[in-house]
Amino acid sequence: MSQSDTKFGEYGGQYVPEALMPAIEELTDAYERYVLDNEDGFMDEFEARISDFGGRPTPLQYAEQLSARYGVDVYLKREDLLHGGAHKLNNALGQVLLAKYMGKERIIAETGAGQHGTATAMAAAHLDMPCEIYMGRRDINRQRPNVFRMRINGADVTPVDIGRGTLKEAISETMRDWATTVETTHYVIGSVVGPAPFPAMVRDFQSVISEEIREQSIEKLGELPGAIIACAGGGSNTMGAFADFVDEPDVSLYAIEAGGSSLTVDEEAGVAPHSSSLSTGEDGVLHGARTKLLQDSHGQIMESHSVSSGLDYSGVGPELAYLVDEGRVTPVSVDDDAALEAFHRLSQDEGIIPALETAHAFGFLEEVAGPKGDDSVALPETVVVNVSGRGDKDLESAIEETEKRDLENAPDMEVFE
Amino acid sequence: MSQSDTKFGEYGGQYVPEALMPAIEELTDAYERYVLDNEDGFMDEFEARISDFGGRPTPLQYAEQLSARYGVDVYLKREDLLHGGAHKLNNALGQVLLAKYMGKERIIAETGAGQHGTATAMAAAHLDMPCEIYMGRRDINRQRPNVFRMRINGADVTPVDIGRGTLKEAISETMRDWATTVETTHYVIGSVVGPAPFPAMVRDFQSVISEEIREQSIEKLGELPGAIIACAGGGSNTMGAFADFVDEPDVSLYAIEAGGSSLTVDEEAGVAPHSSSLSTGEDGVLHGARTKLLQDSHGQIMESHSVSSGLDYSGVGPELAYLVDEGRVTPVSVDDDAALEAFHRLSQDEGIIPALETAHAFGFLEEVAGPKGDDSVALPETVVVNVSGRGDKDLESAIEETEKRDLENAPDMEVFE
Amino acid sequence: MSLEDAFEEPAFVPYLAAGDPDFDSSLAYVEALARGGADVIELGLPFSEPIAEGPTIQQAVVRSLEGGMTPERFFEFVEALDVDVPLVCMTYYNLIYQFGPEGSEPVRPFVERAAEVGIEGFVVPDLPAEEADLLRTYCDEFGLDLIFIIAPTTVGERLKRMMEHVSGYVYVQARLGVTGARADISEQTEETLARLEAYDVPKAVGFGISTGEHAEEVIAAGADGVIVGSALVDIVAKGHENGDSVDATAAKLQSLAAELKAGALAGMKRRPRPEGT
Amino acid sequence: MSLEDAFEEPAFVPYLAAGDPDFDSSLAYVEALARGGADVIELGLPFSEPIAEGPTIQQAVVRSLEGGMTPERFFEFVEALDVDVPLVCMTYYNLIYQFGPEGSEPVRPFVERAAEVGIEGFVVPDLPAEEADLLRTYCDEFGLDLIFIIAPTTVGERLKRMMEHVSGYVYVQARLGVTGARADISEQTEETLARLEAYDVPKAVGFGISTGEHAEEVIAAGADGVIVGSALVDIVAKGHENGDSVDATAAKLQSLAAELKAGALAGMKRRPRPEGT
Ligand SMILES: Cc1ncc(COP(=O)(O)O)c(C=O)c1O
Ligand SMILES: Cc1ncc(COP(=O)(O)O)c(C=O)c1O
Repeated sequence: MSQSDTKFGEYGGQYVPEALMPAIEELTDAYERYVLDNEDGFMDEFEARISDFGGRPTPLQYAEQLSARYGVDVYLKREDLLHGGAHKLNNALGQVLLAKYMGKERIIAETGAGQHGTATAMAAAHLDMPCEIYMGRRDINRQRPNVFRMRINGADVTPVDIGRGTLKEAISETMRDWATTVETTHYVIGSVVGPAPFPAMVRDFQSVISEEIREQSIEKLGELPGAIIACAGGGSNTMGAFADFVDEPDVSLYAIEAGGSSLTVDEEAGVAPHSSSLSTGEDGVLHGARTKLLQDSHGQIMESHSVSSGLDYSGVGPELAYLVDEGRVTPVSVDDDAALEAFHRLSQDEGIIPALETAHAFGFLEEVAGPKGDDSVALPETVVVNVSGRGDKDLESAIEETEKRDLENAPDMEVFE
Repeated sequence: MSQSDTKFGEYGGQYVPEALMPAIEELTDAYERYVLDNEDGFMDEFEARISDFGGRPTPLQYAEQLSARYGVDVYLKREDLLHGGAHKLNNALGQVLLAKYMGKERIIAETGAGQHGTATAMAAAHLDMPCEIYMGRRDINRQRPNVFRMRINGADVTPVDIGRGTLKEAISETMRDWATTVETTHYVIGSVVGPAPFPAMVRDFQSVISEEIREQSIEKLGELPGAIIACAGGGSNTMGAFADFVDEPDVSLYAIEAGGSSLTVDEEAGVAPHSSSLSTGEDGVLHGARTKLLQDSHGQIMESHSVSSGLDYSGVGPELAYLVDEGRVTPVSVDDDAALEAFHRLSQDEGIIPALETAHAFGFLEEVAGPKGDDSVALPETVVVNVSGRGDKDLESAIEETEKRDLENAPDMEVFE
Repeated sequence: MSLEDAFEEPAFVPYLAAGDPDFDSSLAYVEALARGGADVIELGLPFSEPIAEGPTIQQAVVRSLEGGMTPERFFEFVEALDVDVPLVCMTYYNLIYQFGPEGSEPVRPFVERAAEVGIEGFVVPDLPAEEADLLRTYCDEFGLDLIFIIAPTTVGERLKRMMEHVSGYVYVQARLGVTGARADISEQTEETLARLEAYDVPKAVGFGISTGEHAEEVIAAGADGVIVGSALVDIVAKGHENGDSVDATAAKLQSLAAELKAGALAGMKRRPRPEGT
Repeated sequence: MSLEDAFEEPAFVPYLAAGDPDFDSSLAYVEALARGGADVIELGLPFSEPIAEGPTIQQAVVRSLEGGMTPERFFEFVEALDVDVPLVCMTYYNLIYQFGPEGSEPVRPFVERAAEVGIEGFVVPDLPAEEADLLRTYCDEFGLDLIFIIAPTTVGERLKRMMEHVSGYVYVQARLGVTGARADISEQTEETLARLEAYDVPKAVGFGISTGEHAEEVIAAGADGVIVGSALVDIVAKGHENGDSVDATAAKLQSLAAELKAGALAGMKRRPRPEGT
């Protein structure tokens, strides 16, 4: 991989400690040989495992009630049905398998909401690799079920007590572990972020989503869909759903970010009450890559916020930042309230409880095409929404957040005594 | 359906209040027309929906670590990947769709652990039908996540305060609702139990499992597997996994029941500390069918027990009772300890956290072929275990039950402060 | 006296769960009903899964079972009863099916023992005509009646088929649903009675009747008898909860029984006289 | 004095986070290090995501940021410092990248301002040679050194390529991992020094050195200097926690500095004398 291959326009690169550079070169080499060139049949094995263990292909389902509501044909790409409950396994399984091909003996990963951590723990158990997951103390205490899952899958979960104890700190801490153990250990990063080759590699493992969407659309519709809509935290389900369509100018691509409670920033407190780095962030360097970031005027990284912990990140994948600058991808912010409302709508109208992350993508539909929609965007006749994950992990927090609000479609929970 | 069609040998039948009989005749007629004869393309629509909405086909996965451990090829039928997390949706979606074809306006169902209730709530939301789920008060309080899921999917959840407040009471109460509302309402029963035509109809909706196993085995192995292993509560995943092989004498069929804490019964207290109705139960009539039951010497139904609430039922499907009497199905009891141990093994070795119900089926493998196995059963070269559901619903209780015991492979949870 | 004979004048058919809340009190309560004017008594043998009962009778079942009721105790109860009205045993099929020594053929021992203690018939809510062959065979052998429930949903061919097998009386279910006292009389009752008009067998209406007024209306509408359960069980339950004396509760039962019987008789008077008499 | 000149005799290179725990105390601490014998001082400009630091320096970063440290305050800090040793700024790339008025080209304003206040070089832990072109351009323009870290994993071709671009000194990372005081000296240090022997540039070893004895050994093994961070930051942290006076903490820093410098000098004496002298 030549130097220029590490970049997407000006974004990307490899801003990491020197100690990691040899590992990153080794990884780049492995990525090129195994993933890009299918050496030793790596990709064949990956595809077999992600089918049999992961449950691919996932369906492309026609959503009857939403289609009626929005007056366009809405299709759902059902990544929520993947083993573990989210698209995360595509990447985790790919990387753990790659680590095995590279002769690594140990897996580490960071996790925020715990989805990437559980996917990595599952993949590591499946492939018989020891695994350690770093997770902020706060996240551990608010994401109990996922911590249980990781431990039950045999992974070590190491609390990160530094800072606010959330995803940002967990990533930093995992990088520190990697800097110590790099010779034997592979760091399975959880989204299309970090130093090259991670953003491209994670995208490639996730791009099975868009390859399937293409095939299934042609089979079901006889043509490509008019738009793909996906929520964006780091952006891995987004890039996975977009990858195969980036060069299809007639397919609109919408990346839906967390608007949190507001887009107004409290610079004094170092906190952005949202996670809209594509729409509002500025060019900077974080966790190994140049990208769009939430930062204060001095360049310190700001804490982000979202009702969905999986979107609660101050950065975003460099390729997405690039595609937004190029005008190829349209970023849209959807706030906490709209996401919760969409969470309940999909659950009640389609019988699918989405992850709160995913709910943002549906919030976008309601905002532009719902009965009170602002019509700012004219939707094409057919749209595909990527259902990046299921909401089982979010039940308690969705209820709690719903109770704080006055949502029209909130169910009540009076059955408990 | 002639009278004799309602029976499996001497088991089965229609022991229900007269008020329900016309509805049962109507249902029988609908079952024959739509399900058996595919009238109006019912089965085509069912198959399309269970694929797109449900995520069929589910994979048949080779289990590397278990195969190595047991010295036979172990394949996993991944019903845990079905939407909702268990095989239950096959039946729930089929019945809700049938209710729609029958012109019913409302769905009711009972639930114990909440798996059938959530599957029914999802199917009803998907098909835009109002839905009410009866659930014992005790079960409501110990299965919070599933109650959340049902409510979030828009179903009403009605607590049953009578008796011990578990599944048995919930079924009785749902039958009472049905007796009142039978003209407009369909009762979606959750397993291969109840009056005819339910046991046959539920089996038929579930038999997609065995049809897929057959196809996938031939594709992967070039032949049928030597044995199918499935856990049995009411027996719907069991019958679903067996159906297509009942007439294949070379395929052994194992129904694994909950052995609970012991097979010794406290008749005085009316409690069986297990749920092994196939192995230990006696012929009787419960919830509309003649079958094998846990009952005292007077014929009063005994409370059952299992660490897995989905197996915690005093009866069992009449067809299974019949096949056991015929010698076609071998029933085996696996106790709570062995199930928990198997739960952890599958999680750690294969990266799949099974439902506690499902774990019983794996406990059987360990008991006959594990390092300390008793060798009582000689396993054939290839076995398929039906992974009837995922364990997300069981995390808290699995941890709690694990902590009470001294299991070799128990993970500890010291990460929480 | 046969069951049919009990319906010569409008009959009052009370139900109580035997042994609710205990053996001896329950004997006193059943006898109070007889004194109050019962023409037939339906005695419940409690089953742990009473799927056709509403909350009132479910609780009675729980009390009776906790009081130690078993099928054999039930027969002893019947033997100990000092009443001069025909008795019908109301129970669920599994208890009938299980009764008898290990290895005996099912059902027959129960019917035999019932006949022995003087039971005249059975009502088995979870045994529709389709599954009743075995029980009917033994009822015939021992000369007992098998009473079927006719629901509001029992119509057309099905109704015809069932009426061919009826003996004793038919239990006309007043409305869809489960047992339980209600404040009104259902339209469904009249429709069902109309459907049954042509059949020459006593029709006793149950499900929801609780007062003399109800009873009067039902009989006026053409029924030959009223079956009353939950309203009576309610009195037992309240007496038990309040710690009232057995005599006090028995007196209340007798008084409601008398009211219901009087209502039934009054209903007869309101019937349009058959033409030509 | 240029950075290279500072290594004529075995050099002691301390690190502190500027502004830890507050502006004025931190000035006193840095000056104490100079009095203790520092030959070069690495001054940390804290970044919110210090991915190369262990817990000790992470906490220093938090204290400094909470004390109001910003890049501009950092430059004021350097201006306010009264020391006579070369200063190196150690920070993360995003702060360098963001500095300057809205719309200005990135990186140049930071380097310009650093040069203005007298900074002589940079260590940027998250900027490997591959990404350093821009920063190097401006360093060249303003005459600053860009110091690279050589890790135990930096070998072969990669090492050669990097050494072509080195200026000032090389920061030899003693072991894999992050910063933090440790009780032993790593074998990896000797191996790395051996690999670097052929290159004629001062080699300063850091990561884990905490005592005069360590310093002595490292220099004896062939290093030209020792870099010490966490052991010093520890003193600041403890003083802060215990509420010690600034003078007391400064005295401790000066004393550890003197010990480390003495150790470095002692290490020189243990070196095998070059043959033929
Ligand atoms: C279900 C789901 N969707 C989306 C995301 C956001 O990640 P990404 O933007 O990388 O897809 C997460 C992260 O945890 C997730 O769990
Ligand atoms: C995952 C799972 N497996 C098995 C069962 C037992 O039901 P059945 O025997 O009908 O398959 C249940 C019931 O809730 C279940 O949830």
